[in-house]
Order: sequence, then structure tokens, then C-alpha cells
Amino acid sequence: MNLRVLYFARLREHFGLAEENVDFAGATAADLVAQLQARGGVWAEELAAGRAFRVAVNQDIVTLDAILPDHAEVAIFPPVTGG
Amino acid sequence: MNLRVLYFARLREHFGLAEENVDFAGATAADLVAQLQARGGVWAEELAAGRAFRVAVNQDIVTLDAILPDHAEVAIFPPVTGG
Amino acid sequence: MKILVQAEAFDLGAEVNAISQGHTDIGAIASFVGLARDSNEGSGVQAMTLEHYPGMTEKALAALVDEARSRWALLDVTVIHRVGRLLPGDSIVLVAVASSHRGEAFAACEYIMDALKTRAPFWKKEETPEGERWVDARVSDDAAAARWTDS
Amino acid sequence: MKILVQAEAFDLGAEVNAISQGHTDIGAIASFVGLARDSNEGSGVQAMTLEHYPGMTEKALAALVDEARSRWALLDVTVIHRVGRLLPGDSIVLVAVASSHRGEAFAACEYIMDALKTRAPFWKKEETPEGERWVDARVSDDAAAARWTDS
Repeated sequence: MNLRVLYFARLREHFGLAEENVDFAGATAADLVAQLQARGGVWAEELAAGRAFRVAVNQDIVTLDAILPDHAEVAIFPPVTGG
Repeated sequence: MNLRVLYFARLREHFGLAEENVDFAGATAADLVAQLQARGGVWAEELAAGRAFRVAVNQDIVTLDAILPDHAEVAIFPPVTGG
Repeated sequence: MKILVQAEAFDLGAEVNAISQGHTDIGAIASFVGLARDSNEGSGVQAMTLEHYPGMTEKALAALVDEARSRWALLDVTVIHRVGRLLPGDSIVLVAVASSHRGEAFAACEYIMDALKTRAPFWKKEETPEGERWVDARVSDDAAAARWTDS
Repeated sequence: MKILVQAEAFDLGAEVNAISQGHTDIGAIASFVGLARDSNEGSGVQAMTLEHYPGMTEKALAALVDEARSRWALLDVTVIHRVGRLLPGDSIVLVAVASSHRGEAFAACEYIMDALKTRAPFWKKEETPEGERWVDARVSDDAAAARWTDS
């Protein structure tokens, strides 16, 4: 399936990427994170176990066991710091 | 001793008096209240045991056992309702 | 710190700007405006008149602001309370509190309002279709004020 | 109800007037303004830039305002959050809540701020003498937000 994946703030800067289309054969948000981590480098570093990041699917924050629907808008970003 | 006694809000209206000088031979705020109550009529009614009123001495709220200094400014008023 | 008792309307925006202007250490300003409502305890209210105890009012307000400043790290406080005749929709009271952090600003602002309601010498008289009446003190206001001494 | 994400400054007085104008059932308006400070965690801050997630931001803010409205009897709510580059002393966020009674207005205003701090997708990057840095989420903000679910 195909996902639109967005990155924000520190992740956007470290990945050098705000947005991409990702071919995805897995099922959950955790599977997507594992697929991105497997790219190595900054991807492995920023998405390592123990690093704080959040995942939103179609603009709602989800837990890593969430199932990703086809054509979902998935966003990965650091804990928020507004206000 | 001589006291300046002020009344506010409902008490001012019922007593028909905003302020008076009172010759006082007692010691405490309770003594003053008893002296005023002894006037009978609205005084007895408004200052009866169980009626809610507050006493301030020189602009600080006090309890009825407070000693009244000579020439004190004593105010008697209903519970406050501002804000 | 600014404490005013006045008949005139106040301007929340101007008061909060006056607190923040030229300051770069303020992270949070919590503020409160109390307004005259058109009904109370089941009756329509056409207008109200606020009476106060000149002299004691300012002293009582200063005392409760000092208490708030001793409990929380505050950078500035403004309290303005109107007196005289007010119509429904008119503003009655303003409390604005500046602090570095929002928790302290919120707590102090609510503390000052709760304390003011039970300890500052203001009295409200309402004009209703049934005639004039003095507003009775609320049990809920005593409970709100008591929270701060219980904790 | 009004929710805005904008680069422009806002006017607290005008926003609160817009809430109260023509209403005579509002007894209380609690409001909060968050401001950019000139220091954070021991460093000087010369400026900050607020990034957000367009689309999700408005959705997240609307969701937490709805939660507040389901918990408390509110008459109106305004939330405005700025994005882009801000200088120390600039306002960042405004939350204003109108209710019949002050306890509900205060609680809902603080709830919305606490929820916004942990759930609305905004990120701050600070410019300091040591260079640029992304602000880390605060443990104290998580604790503040958690209060509302514990109770």
C-alpha cells in the first residue's frame, strides 16, 4: 500500500525531508517505524527504541500498534512544545 | 470611650444611618453589638444571634471577642458580595 | 502592582498590555473579568448597584494580593473593581496576574478572585421586576475561598 | 467558538469584547496569554520560531475545546495560537473562556492550556547565543495535563 508520510520540527530537519510517499507492506505504525529505521543513519538514530517521538494517522495521534489504512496521511514528530 | 461606628449595605438602609459616634463602656466587639441590640427595633432584629453580619475594627475584619481600642473606627456590615 | 476601585469601565486589553509592555521575563498572564448578568437566583436583574467601604476596600484588596504574592512567584498583579450602578453585560471586576509560568498565574488569579468574593467589602443590590434586593453571600463562595486554606 | 492559527499578533481586549458583546448571561471570562520569554533553561533566547502541522493543529485544538465544553458549562471559547518567528515579549497563545460562573471558566481555561501544551502539534525552535535549538517537551507539562485525567 501507499502512505503519505510527513515529518516535523527536529525530525524534518535531521531527515532533510518534510514529506514523502512510502510503499508499505506492513500493517501497523510500528511496522512503518521499523521500515524507516532500516534506512540506517539519522533514520536509525532518531527512531531508535527509547527516543521520544509521536505518530499521527490522518491527523490523530495514535499508539504504535495502530493499523495504517491505505493512502493514510502518517506524521512522525517530536513531542509537542507549543503554547 | 468613644467609637466611630459605620454601617453598610442592608444594615445602613435598615438602621437609616451610615455612621455615628457611640459612647462605649464595654470592652469587646460583642459588647458593642449587645449595646446596639439593646436599642430594640431594627437594631435588635438585624444584630440578633444567628443573623449573619461582620465586624471590622480600623478596617480589618475581626471576631466578636476582639478588644475595641478608644477612638476605633468600627464597621458592621452584612457578608460581602462583590466581584 | 495596581489596585483600583472606580466607577468607570476598565479596558482589559490596555491593562494586560500595561503589565507586559517592555517586559521579556513574563511567560504567562492569567486574567479574569466578572460581568453583571441579567438574572440571578431565578429573577431577572435589570441593574445592580455596588456599594463599598472606602479605605477598607483598598486595604483588603492589597492584603489579599500580598498573600498571593507570598504564595506564588508573581511578576505583577492588577485588580480593578467597579462601584456604583451597573447594567447587565457591564464588567464588574478585573484581576490580571503575570508570572514566569502559567500554573502560578492561574492559581494566583483564581485565589485573588476567591478571596475578594469573601473578604473585600463590596455589596451588591439588584433591581428586579419584584423590586430592589440586597444579594446574599453565597455558600459556594465561602467554599471556594476555603479551598485555599485546606490545601 | 473561535479557533485560529495565525502569524499575526492578536488583541486580548478585542477578543474578550467579541465574546461578551451583546451577551448578558456571561458572568465570568477567564483568559490566558502566553508570551515569549528572553530566557529558557539557563540560556538567553533572542527569538523563537513556531512550526506547526497545518490541518491537524486546528483539528487538535477543536478536539480539546470540545472536551472542555463537555466537562464544564461554557458559553464561549476562543483559542488563538501564533506561528512563525517571535521575539521575547511577543504573545504566543490566547485562550479565553466564558461561563456563567467563575469556577468553570477558570477550570476550562487552564484545562485547555494544559491539553494544548501536550496535544496540539506546535514545536518551538529557539535562537540562543549558543545557536539554534529545538525546545524539548517538559515533564511538568505532562504532569499538568495528567492532573485532569487523574481527577
